Amino acid sequence: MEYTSIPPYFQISSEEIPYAAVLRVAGEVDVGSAPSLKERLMGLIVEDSPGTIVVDFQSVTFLDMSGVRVLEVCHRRAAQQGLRFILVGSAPLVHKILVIVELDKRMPLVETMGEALEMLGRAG
Amino acid sequence: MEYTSIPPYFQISSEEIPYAAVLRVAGEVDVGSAPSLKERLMGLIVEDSPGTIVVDFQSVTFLDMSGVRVLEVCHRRAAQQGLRFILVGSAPLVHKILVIVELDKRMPLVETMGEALEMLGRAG
Amino acid sequence: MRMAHVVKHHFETNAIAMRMVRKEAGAAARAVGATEYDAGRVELAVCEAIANAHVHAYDGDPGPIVLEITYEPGRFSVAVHDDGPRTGPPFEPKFPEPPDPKVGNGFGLQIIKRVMDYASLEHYGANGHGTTVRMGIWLK
Amino acid sequence: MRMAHVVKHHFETNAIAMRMVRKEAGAAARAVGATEYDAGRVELAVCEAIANAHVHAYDGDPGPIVLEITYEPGRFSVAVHDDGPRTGPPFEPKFPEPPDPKVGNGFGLQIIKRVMDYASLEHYGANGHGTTVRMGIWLK
Ligand SMILES: Nc1ncnc2c1ncn2[C@@H]1O[C@H](COP(=O)(O)OP(=O)(O)O)[C@@H](O)[C@H]1O
Ligand SMILES: Nc1ncnc2c1ncn2[C@@H]1O[C@H](COP(=O)(O)OP(=O)(O)O)[C@@H](O)[C@H]1O
Repeated sequence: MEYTSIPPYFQISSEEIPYAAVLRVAGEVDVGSAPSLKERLMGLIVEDSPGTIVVDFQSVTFLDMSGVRVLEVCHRRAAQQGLRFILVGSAPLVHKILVIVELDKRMPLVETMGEALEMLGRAG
Repeated sequence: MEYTSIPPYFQISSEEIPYAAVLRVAGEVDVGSAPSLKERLMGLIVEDSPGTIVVDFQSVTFLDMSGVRVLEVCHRRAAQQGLRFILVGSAPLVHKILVIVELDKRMPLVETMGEALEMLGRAG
Repeated sequence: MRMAHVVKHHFETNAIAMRMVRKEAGAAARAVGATEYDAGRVELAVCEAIANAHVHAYDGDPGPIVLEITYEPGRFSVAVHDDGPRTGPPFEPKFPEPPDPKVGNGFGLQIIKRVMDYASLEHYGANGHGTTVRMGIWLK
Repeated sequence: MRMAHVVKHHFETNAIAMRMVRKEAGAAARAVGATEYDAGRVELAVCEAIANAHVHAYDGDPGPIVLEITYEPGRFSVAVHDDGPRTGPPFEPKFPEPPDPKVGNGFGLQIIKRVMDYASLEHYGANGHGTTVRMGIWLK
């Protein structure tokens, strides 16, 4: 269920840094934009990926269950390939939904990119 | 038709400066808040008023016909008492409604307080 | 196929419902890509159309309104239906041109016409069939 | 007298109408004094309730929803009515507790329950009478 006809309310960009691929997400992750998030995330979970995928949610203003499901399925796929997931940021309500669905128990949730980089340092 | 039970979405404050009384208005002027605007404006149009009433609309985010009517009736009353009205500021859409109802032909509409003060200087 | 996406709002003309619906119309416009300024145009026109229904159709009392929002690719439109006037003479089903600044009549409709990209008015007489204002904006 | 101010929204479960209505619900909450965070709670809960209706009542197809917003002094409430499931077994009219992370079931309702100040569920069987989710927040 993608909205083909309305202007995008969701932006995504990626970058490689030492030991990690970073995916920066901004805007609203809902049933209309979750498929794009999934496509981009799955694109990073490939054979020659660096060891960690950092998903930067600091500029995400809305997240619903369809977005959560994308995180879950991509996290599972990443784990199968021996990749680690780190989720960064999240506004109060985005954080709340992550806690309700207990995603915080399944993947590291940190508040800043600084913390994420520190984790990479430790791992790398 | 005042909204007695919802939190205020409209702020108003007044100040006397040389030759003028300034009324600063912020927020939304609609059918629910127009009566307060009218009360405060009428309160300034009294015997011992300074010669000019400056209505600062720079922080008004919404104005409908009920607000326009308040400006009209207060402007008329002020004119009867020999007082001058200056309207300052106004966001693009607020400005648009003022032009549509031709209020701009009946009272000076300036963009900044600086311009209003300059007009006062010229008069005073 | 051009899909139309419709949300119909049923409410009574009381101050708080009118405020909620005006804000909802703006939010719906933003949700499908309207700029802040365009959403503001929608809010203002909706506000005036509902105010007219409240005052002219229902004499300032609460009365039923159906406000229909339609999104189609490239345009956002609103129809405001009321069920009045229950009393009073039928009025000319057109936008007063020019409005009459002396009696203060005609500015509500004039604002609707000038802030929206298109607007029209249908009136079905004084026998309770009511009035419909249709209006809309083009989305870039 | 405690006045209730009601806006009823009629729409079909398609992606764009669902997006518009979610945003409208947030805007209506803000219009009567909800904070940004509280309006966000309303948007999220409305989003999940409509998504449930879309998926469980209508199998992902378009189907009719009535979403009713009520403002009363101190509280903002929402009821989401659907008309399904047209097929399929009736479900327990309660919030799964705890949800089942293995099948992924029960998180939609769980979110509604946890982000809103109150929430309840009524289900009228599989014979087309539908489901109603009622929920709300307290306004300070
Ligand atoms: N919904 C309506 N029902 C009945 N009459 C209406 C309605 N809307 C507008 N009118 C008529 O059209 C006239 C012009 O309306 P408008 O431009 O809003 O100016 P105003 O409301 O100041 O009179 C009104 O005076 C009224 O007679
Ligand atoms: N509107 C509805 N119509 C029919 N069944 C529903 C509805 N909402 C929820 N349900 C039932 O309640 C269960 C739990 O819903 P929910 O908590 O949203 O989790 P999920 O949607 O992930 O299954 C669903 O699996 C479904 O059987």
